Amino acid sequence: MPIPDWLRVRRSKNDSDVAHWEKCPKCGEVLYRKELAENLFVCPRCTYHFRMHAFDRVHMLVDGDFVELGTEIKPSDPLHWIDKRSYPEKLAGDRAKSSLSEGIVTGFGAIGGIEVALGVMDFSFRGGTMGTVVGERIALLFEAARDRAVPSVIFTASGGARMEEGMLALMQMAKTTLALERFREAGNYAITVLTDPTTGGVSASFAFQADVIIAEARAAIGFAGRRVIEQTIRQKLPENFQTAEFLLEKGAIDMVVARPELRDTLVRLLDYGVGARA
Amino acid sequence: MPIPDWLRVRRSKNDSDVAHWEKCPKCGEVLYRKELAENLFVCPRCTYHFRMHAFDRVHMLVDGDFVELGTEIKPSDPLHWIDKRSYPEKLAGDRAKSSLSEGIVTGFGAIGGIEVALGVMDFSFRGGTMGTVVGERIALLFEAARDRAVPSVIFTASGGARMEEGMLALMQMAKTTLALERFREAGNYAITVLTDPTTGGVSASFAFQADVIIAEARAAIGFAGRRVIEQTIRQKLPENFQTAEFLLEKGAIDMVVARPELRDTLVRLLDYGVGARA
Amino acid sequence: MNLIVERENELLEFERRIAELKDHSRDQPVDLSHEIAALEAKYAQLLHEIFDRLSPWQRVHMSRHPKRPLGADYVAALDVFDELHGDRQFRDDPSIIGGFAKLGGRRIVTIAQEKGRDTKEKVRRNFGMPAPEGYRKVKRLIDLAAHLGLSIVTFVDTPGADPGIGSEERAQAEAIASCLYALAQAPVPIVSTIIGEGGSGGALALALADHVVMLEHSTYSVASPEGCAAILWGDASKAEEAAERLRLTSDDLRGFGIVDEVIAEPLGGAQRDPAATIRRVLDAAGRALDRLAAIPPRELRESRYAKYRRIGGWQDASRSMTESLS
Amino acid sequence: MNLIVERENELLEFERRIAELKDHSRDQPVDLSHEIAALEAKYAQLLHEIFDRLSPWQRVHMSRHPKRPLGADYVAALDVFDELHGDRQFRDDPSIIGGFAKLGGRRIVTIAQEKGRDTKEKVRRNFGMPAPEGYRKVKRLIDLAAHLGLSIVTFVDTPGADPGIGSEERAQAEAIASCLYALAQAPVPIVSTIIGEGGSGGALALALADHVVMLEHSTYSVASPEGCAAILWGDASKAEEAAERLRLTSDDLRGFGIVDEVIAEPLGGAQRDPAATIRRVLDAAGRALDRLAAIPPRELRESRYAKYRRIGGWQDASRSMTESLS
Ligand SMILES: [Zn+2]
Ligand SMILES: [Zn+2]
Repeated sequence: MPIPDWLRVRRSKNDSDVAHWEKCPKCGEVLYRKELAENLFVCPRCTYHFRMHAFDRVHMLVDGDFVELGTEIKPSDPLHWIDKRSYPEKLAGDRAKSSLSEGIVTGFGAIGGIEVALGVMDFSFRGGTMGTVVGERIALLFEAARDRAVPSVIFTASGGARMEEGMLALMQMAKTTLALERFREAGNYAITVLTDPTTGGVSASFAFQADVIIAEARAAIGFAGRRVIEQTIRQKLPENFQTAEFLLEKGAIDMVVARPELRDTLVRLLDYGVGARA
Repeated sequence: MPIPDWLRVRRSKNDSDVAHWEKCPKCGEVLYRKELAENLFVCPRCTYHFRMHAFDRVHMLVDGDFVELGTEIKPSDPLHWIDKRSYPEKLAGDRAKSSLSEGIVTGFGAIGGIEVALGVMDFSFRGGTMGTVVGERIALLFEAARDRAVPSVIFTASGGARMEEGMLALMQMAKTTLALERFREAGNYAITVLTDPTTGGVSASFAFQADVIIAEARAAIGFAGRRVIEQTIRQKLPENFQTAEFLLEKGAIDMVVARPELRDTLVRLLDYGVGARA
Repeated sequence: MNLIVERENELLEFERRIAELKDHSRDQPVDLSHEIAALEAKYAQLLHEIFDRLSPWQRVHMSRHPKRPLGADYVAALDVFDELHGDRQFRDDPSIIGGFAKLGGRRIVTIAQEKGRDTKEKVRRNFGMPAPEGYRKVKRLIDLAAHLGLSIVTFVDTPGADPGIGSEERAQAEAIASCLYALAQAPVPIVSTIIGEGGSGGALALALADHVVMLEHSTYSVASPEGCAAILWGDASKAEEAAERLRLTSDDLRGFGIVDEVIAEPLGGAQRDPAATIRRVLDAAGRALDRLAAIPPRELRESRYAKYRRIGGWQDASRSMTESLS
Repeated sequence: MNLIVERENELLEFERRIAELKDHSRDQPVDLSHEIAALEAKYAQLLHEIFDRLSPWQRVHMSRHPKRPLGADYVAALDVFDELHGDRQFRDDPSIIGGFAKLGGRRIVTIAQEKGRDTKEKVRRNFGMPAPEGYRKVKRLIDLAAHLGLSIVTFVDTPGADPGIGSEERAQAEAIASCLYALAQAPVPIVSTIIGEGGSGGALALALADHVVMLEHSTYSVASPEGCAAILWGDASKAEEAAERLRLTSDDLRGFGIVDEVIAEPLGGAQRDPAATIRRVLDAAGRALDRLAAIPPRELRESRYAKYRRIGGWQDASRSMTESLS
């Protein structure tokens, strides 16, 4: 089969056009990008988890080839949106800086030998907001996964619904939930991996109705954004509020996993679903 | 058809062998038993709800005839129990004072023209505790109701599982829940009416898994008994703790109904289920 | 200050003057009929001036009008209503009113968001912002309707889901998601009516439906104009512009296929004739139920799925065309 | 003070003296083999004296023995264990440990009650008394197993459900009932093991099963002997008599058909050889799963229903006979 898009993308990303150094926002350590990538974008000094590029995630997870799905679904500008910039400008900018066609990459691949329908959202594209393309790609993924009777694994990273697409974006909450419901009703197994940050319309739809919900260490997760809450209650929130660890204590999620253990954990969890539709 | 047992019972109960006067435990008013009965055993002065005899309940609820079920199921003494008195002595005593064969009366009748499977527990028989007879009669009721595709209405009044029957009594929690599950799975409609008091193994099994759960005004409802809790936390509990009104606020029940409105409320609620298995 | 109420005050001024003149002419022989007629003409003109073409921003204010009929008013107008309380687990949330009801002789389960009218009620109802236990009550009632085969009619009017600490601690996201999931599953007809503010996900949790009815001057938005302006313009005062951009009006949404039916309001808004407005909404819901009741559950769920599946605004390169928006 | 621990101290005294003599005989030429043999004989005799025939009351203490293997010990002995947390709504209850696991190569969902070993853990685990959120975690895991078609294995060890104010406020009764309902519904094999204290409804919530395994010296009772004595005798000191009456031992319950299989413990109790005891329990569970896995879901639920349907102790006048108890 042809070289998957994401490989091509990775090549270009490893070129000199990409900054060679990154500074850890937590401990300030200056890290050589190549080594950081080899360390799964976890700071070797303080274990800070950098946000990851969707294709780096795919690369970190799938055994061999990844067959991408839904690439033909591309954003338009249904509301002819403009605020400080026009929506098309924003999209063009995000495409350039992220080398992604939209906020989620979906497709099929094997993780530890188990074929899965994989979706990975990328915060660097419109803050991972869910617009009609993200919603459509997720729906297509669940439908294809249902046809093939394979489990779904979706990595979320999202600021919520995409305002530049207005109510059409909000409706993706309904669409993705309907697709998940139909997928699960057929006896399939859905896993959500909440990564930093996941809020709003994504956490409040398909993400929190999966069979198993895991979160990456220290990821910020919730419904309302931290700022909104602080404005509402007019007081500062505790440091750990809305962290993965906080949610675990509150019973909202199944487990918190540090990135280095993430792939192996997924392989183990996926294995329990092997008999699901047998 | 023959005069139903409970009518016969009521006759005898209206005889002179029954006290003619009752004192309201709340306001102290002395009430003529006959008028009290006509007032549904609600104190005309302070609206205190007296605990009711199972057959008085049946009488207050059913339109015409009530066909009793499960009368052939009678208590034995599987554990050969004896504490201060032997279990058979206690049973004999309760039979005499309550003119009931056991802690629940079950059967079929119409309420406001709608046929229902009706179960009424009576606190005056072993504190309404659920032993093997109560469990068996409830299971038989759900099974018969399932066969006839009619809704169930069960009035609970119980101190929990009957200790004199040990684990055989506890197992009735499982049996009644299994029977309810099978009844509901067939598309039927289950209503529970919690009356004073309902705790332990009855509240923690079939009672709290009904489609609609209503409680009589000021009824004490909970899992653990008030005394047990006070001993555990070593402090007095607030007056309204575990009252029907408290549970309503806590979201545990659908509504609180004063006895004079109870029958009409049931008729209205039952009507919504008329199409259930159509 | 509510923009609509401001304009209504101008009208009140006219009404006062017209009334005065009429009194006057009664007491004295002088004929003021001309002046009165003139004033009434100006009044009617102004009325149309103000209300014939409301801007999105004005509609936002209309949807928040202090006298606009609220969820409880609609529920009270149903033939019968038997309220059911609670989530069975934590607390009964007064911002959600739900239970059994009858509409046009049909047995239904109804669920409404209620903001509260006076200050005391507003506080008790948390201004119509449900907490997780509120959404869990909603889910429970949806499941109850599904079990008994009853149609569901909802009334949507909320600034949004409650954004408090406690709500986050009790998994607000999970609670809202569970409502969407239950509505996706329910094999019974679902009709939702947007009667005031349709505040984002907190509104959608009651509005994933086979038929969505929206009042002319209600709004339904991915975010409040104020919030959107603060985030995208970094300037909350840009709310009016945001309101324009968000396409949150009934005609916009009808065009997108998100709303299936728009109900006209009296000139000046629902609050000018609440009874008639409520009646119209209930009649529309009743008509929709009549139609949906005839559809077998399997097909009903299929078409519900297909309806939302279609809603979009992307390009499908493979089909080299843009998905139509209606 | 735990009655069993008291008797164990007598044994420790012997063990100490035997050890002394052995040291002694090593240092000096004197031959103490006779004395040692004699002591060892007495030791063995005492061991049997104490443990051969334990009274119900002694078994109650054995089931609460401070060194008795706990739920977490059994879970740790499974081939694999991946813990899943939370009720998705309110709080993760540490008194319930649950998740995916493997037993004899078979994929399962396991759920255990955990009392905690040291004081700090005891407090964190609330002494093995689950709150409503604990039972809601149980229900969620049962539903997960049902959805994925995984067998369920539970480990029961609790003094009872938490009787605190908060637990009543969050509807403890509903939470326990929801577990029973979920177990009644689950179309997958369910094996429950009573490994310590089977405390009334709080234990049954994890023990409505196709196959119930019970350790020889575990207890499973409608009420704690202390509680029963306080209520029926009005005198908590009558606990020992209550323990006799309640028929809470493994042999009693096997006789009633409430327990399907009893696992022998080492002489002196499970704490004398935890590894072997745990192994025996897990093997029994594994054997049961092998048998149950062959039964089609529909039949499985039928026989589960029939099994509990039979359990009783009433007279059926129409059949003029007493229902057999096993
Ligand atoms: Zn660092
Ligand atoms: Zn009184």
